[in-house]
Amino acid sequence: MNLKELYQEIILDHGKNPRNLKKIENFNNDATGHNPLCGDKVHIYLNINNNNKVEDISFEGSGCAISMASASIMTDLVKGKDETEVKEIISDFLDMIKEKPELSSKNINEEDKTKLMCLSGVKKYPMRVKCATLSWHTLTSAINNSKDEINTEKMDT
Amino acid sequence: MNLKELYQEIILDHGKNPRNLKKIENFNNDATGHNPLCGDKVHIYLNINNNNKVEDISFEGSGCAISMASASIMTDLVKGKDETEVKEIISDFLDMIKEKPELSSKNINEEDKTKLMCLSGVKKYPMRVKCATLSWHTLTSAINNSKDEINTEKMDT
Amino acid sequence: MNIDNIKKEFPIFNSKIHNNDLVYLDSANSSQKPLVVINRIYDFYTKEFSNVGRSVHYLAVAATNLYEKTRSSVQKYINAKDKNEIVFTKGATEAINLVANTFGQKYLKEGDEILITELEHHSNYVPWHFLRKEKGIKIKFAEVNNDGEITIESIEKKITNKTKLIAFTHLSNVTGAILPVKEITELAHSKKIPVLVDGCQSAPHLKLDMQDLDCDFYAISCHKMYGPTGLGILYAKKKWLEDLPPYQGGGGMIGQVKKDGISYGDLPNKYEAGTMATAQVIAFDESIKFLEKIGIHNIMQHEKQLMDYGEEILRKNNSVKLVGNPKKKGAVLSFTIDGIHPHDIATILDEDGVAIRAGHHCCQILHDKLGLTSTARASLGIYNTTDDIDKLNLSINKCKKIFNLK
Amino acid sequence: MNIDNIKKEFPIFNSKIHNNDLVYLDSANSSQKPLVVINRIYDFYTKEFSNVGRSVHYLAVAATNLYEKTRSSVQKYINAKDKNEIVFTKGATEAINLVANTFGQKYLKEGDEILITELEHHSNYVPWHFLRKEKGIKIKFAEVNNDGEITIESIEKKITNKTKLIAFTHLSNVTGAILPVKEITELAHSKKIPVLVDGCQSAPHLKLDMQDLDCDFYAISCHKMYGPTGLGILYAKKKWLEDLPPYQGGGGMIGQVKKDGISYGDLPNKYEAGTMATAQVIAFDESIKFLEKIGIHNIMQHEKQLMDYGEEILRKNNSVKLVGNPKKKGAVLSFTIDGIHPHDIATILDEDGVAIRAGHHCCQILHDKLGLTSTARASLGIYNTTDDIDKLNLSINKCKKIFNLK
Ligand SMILES: Cc1ncc(COP(=O)(O)O)c(C=O)c1O
Ligand SMILES: Cc1ncc(COP(=O)(O)O)c(C=O)c1O
Repeated sequence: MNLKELYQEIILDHGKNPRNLKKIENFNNDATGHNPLCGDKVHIYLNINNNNKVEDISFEGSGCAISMASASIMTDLVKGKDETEVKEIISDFLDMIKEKPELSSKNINEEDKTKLMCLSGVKKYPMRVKCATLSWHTLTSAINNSKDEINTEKMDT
Repeated sequence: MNLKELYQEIILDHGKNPRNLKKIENFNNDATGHNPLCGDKVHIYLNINNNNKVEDISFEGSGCAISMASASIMTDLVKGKDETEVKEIISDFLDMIKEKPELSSKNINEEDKTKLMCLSGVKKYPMRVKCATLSWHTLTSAINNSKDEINTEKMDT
Repeated sequence: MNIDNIKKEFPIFNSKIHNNDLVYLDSANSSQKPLVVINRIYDFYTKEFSNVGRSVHYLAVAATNLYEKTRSSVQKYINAKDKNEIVFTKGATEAINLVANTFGQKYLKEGDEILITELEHHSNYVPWHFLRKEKGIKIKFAEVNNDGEITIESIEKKITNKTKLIAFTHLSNVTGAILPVKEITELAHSKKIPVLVDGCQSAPHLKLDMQDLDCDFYAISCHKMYGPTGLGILYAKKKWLEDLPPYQGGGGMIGQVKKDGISYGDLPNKYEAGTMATAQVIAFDESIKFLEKIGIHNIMQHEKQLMDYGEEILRKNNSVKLVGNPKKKGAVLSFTIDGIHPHDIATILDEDGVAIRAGHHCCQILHDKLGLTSTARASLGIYNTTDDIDKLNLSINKCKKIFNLK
Repeated sequence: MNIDNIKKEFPIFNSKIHNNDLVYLDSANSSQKPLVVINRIYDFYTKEFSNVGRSVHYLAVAATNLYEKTRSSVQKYINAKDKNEIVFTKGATEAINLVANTFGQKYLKEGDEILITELEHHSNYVPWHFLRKEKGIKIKFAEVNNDGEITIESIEKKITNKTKLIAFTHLSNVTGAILPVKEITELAHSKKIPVLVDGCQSAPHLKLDMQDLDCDFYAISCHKMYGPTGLGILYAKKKWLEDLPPYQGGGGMIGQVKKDGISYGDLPNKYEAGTMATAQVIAFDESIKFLEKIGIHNIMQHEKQLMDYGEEILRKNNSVKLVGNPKKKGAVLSFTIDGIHPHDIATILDEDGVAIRAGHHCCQILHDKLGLTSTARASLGIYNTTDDIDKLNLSINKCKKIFNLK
């Protein structure tokens, strides 16, 4: 049954107890995202060090289990990775959510892949895809430090 | 067949050779009417003498056979009548076109009644009723010397 | 027609959703259509179609008469004084934009105030916001109380001598609060302020009597009233329609057209530019007939029972919180569940065929005030039954189970 | 699908008019609808109805996908670059009003000029007239020549350094003249002037290629294109839709809504405020499919043959005068008969089931120029045949007989 795939334990856990849900003090990049259809919002804070590495990352926001879990897993995952790796991971994830059956990035270990694949249940729920991708698009703009607000309507998800 | 009733000889004759189609010199009242749906226009000129009698009347305009015949017969008919009589005739005619089977005015002789009844063929053509009544409504405003243009859309025909 | 088995008049309920019967609780968004309305559209297109008002041939004349017949039916149904006070629009949104635009053009200048409420749908705020940007007017918000109501006092408090119009909803699409339209209008008129009522949510559920309410403008969405999509109604007092400038320009709304000037047509043509939604207007006559056959009193009674039942059931359900607690309430049950986001609720309910809406319901101002980004909303139509409410409740319990709530 | 017996796809032709077969020659006013379109509306309402875009339940998601599918079909059919360049409106009239209003707001000031033509429908004049009154702009008219054409020279002559936009019809609904859109657009763009094309009459009859025409705006009426009433399309280049302000305000077109400000949604939402004509949009996909199945080249060929035949027959008929004689002409045969007013012609033809239109066809400026108050117009659709033309001619002869003409 599809619902079980969508609301797996990992999603419920991250949705309920999201990791990195706070505003870090020493962020040097940030961006906000907004889904006008449902009102969901996310604010991503990044600390990128001199070696272009994600030293720290956190987020604030409210949203459904899917979007909170997605932001939570994402922030856990990219911590410690460098910018190019992160960008590659983002595009791998978005490709997977859009069409590809699997993740193929070398920059994600197996355990994290399993976690991310838990989000693939949304593929059967087209209206919910935006929930899963909002934080990822917002991360892209945080990295690019583009101060524009990300509006999921505009996005190619 | 309905068409024969609509386009009787009298109508065709008056439509083709409308009586009183000119601008009289010495008019003291006048009014214009316009049917925005088809673009038909009529301008009525009245000379009312000191005894409130229609000394002379004419019209200018363009329109279908029905509207030209109606204006032609009407102008012939009211010439020489006094204002109250004319108003009574107008309302009798409009009542007939709207719903009453016959004309009942004492101020119209039998020959003229026969002529007017030729216009009753439009009853079966609701979209053409306006053609038959435009000049009559315009005559009302000429008598009242109200300078407003009569727009058949507004009228209760 | 008996309201207790009215569902069978709506063919949609023969459809299966994920193999379940459809439990349609999204009527505040748009109602389902009875077969008579659908058939009328079909018959009109297959046997009678023509554009209205412009040609003198048989089909055109017949269509024009049918079109105007709906106008008369609407006039009667809402008890307007004159049939030319009924203007067909593409929706309630257009109806409100029409008023904001034309009233704004003629009567508003910098510093003037429009008074709306915190309950308003974006459709009754954004058009006024345009005037704020263009003309520098101010928008004041009457405040919603803790029960999700707007009282006459909350309106009165915000009226100043700059208030040029008061615009508010008759029935909130989130809290279900029914506003005292007649009293607010009386108050407004005593200060010579005209009143616009957003009747989107009230029109399908309440008795409509324009002459009694005495408001100046009333906006209706036909698709929420068991009618076709793409159609709305603006009721406006004749004096306003005569007084205000036209809104859209085009065919049919003109008198004479010259290179250096234009005169406009008479009512209602002046406000119906271009080819209108002919088939939809003609079919809407069937919606009105359908509602008349059931009878508005039966509708109100039926829906009141449902509302009472629904409120009782949901109140009893642990973790479920109703949004708003207005004394007079209609047709809308908005709620939240602690620990489950409304989007997740809607998705899980949908799996059982229970269709509700989750989101801000085009009322972000109200949601901000309530400190919520989103709510779940079950909204009722004449076809709903207590059985639907029971199914809603069962599915809510399923949500709770999935999310490990009690 | 074979165009020669396409009539049978249109159920209206089973109807009798005054006991005669319907000879429908009023397609320029509105076209008849093929059964596939009517059935789609029926099926959507009976089995699939929901409002689009707002809810996450099954029916809403399905409806939203169907709605967006039509947008993609339209994009493909008119060869637009991007699907978000397609905005659904209530008609071509609204589409033009949308552009006039938003372009006017942002770019026009006193003394600026809009260049239109003497051929224009009121829908492409009145919206500009509003700006003349509000902003003091000027409206210039490119002159029609004796053949009822607008040449590129007549446009060029009226362009000044104050010309801010050129708006003209693709195909005249009175003379049938087809304007050189691509050349006019090239000329205009060479002077940095944007171009709006009123495509109402061309859309059902000509190949549409927005990228080739390169115009900035193109307005279409779906009800003239074998689609439902109450629906139109504005094509606009993305840069304009991004650049111009919104038109109507309401649900669905917003981003964030706060008490002190509003951000707007992305394309195409920004221009689709309120509940749209959902069923009509979804059904219009069938109109497009229907047209694609027949093939635009077959349509053009068929209609060209009919036009040639019709012109020949009418020219041969004593007392009949064709209105206009453009070298490139489509789908419209306007005429007068010396001694019979067009209204009388239309009434007499109607008795034989021959439906034409009489009047100024919302082109008073052109009629003034022609020194006529009114013309008779037979306009063609894909379902017409040479037999229809013959019947038209026979009925014209009947008119002449009634009026004792030779
Ligand atoms: C050339 C032209 N432009 C504009 C329009 C207006 O289209 P609509 O009435 O569908 O808005 C029409 C049709 O009446 C037309 O023929
Ligand atoms: C209270 C209220 N006002 C206005 C609207 C807008 O109506 P429409 O979308 O039909 O234009 C709605 C419906 O969405 C509504 O619920």
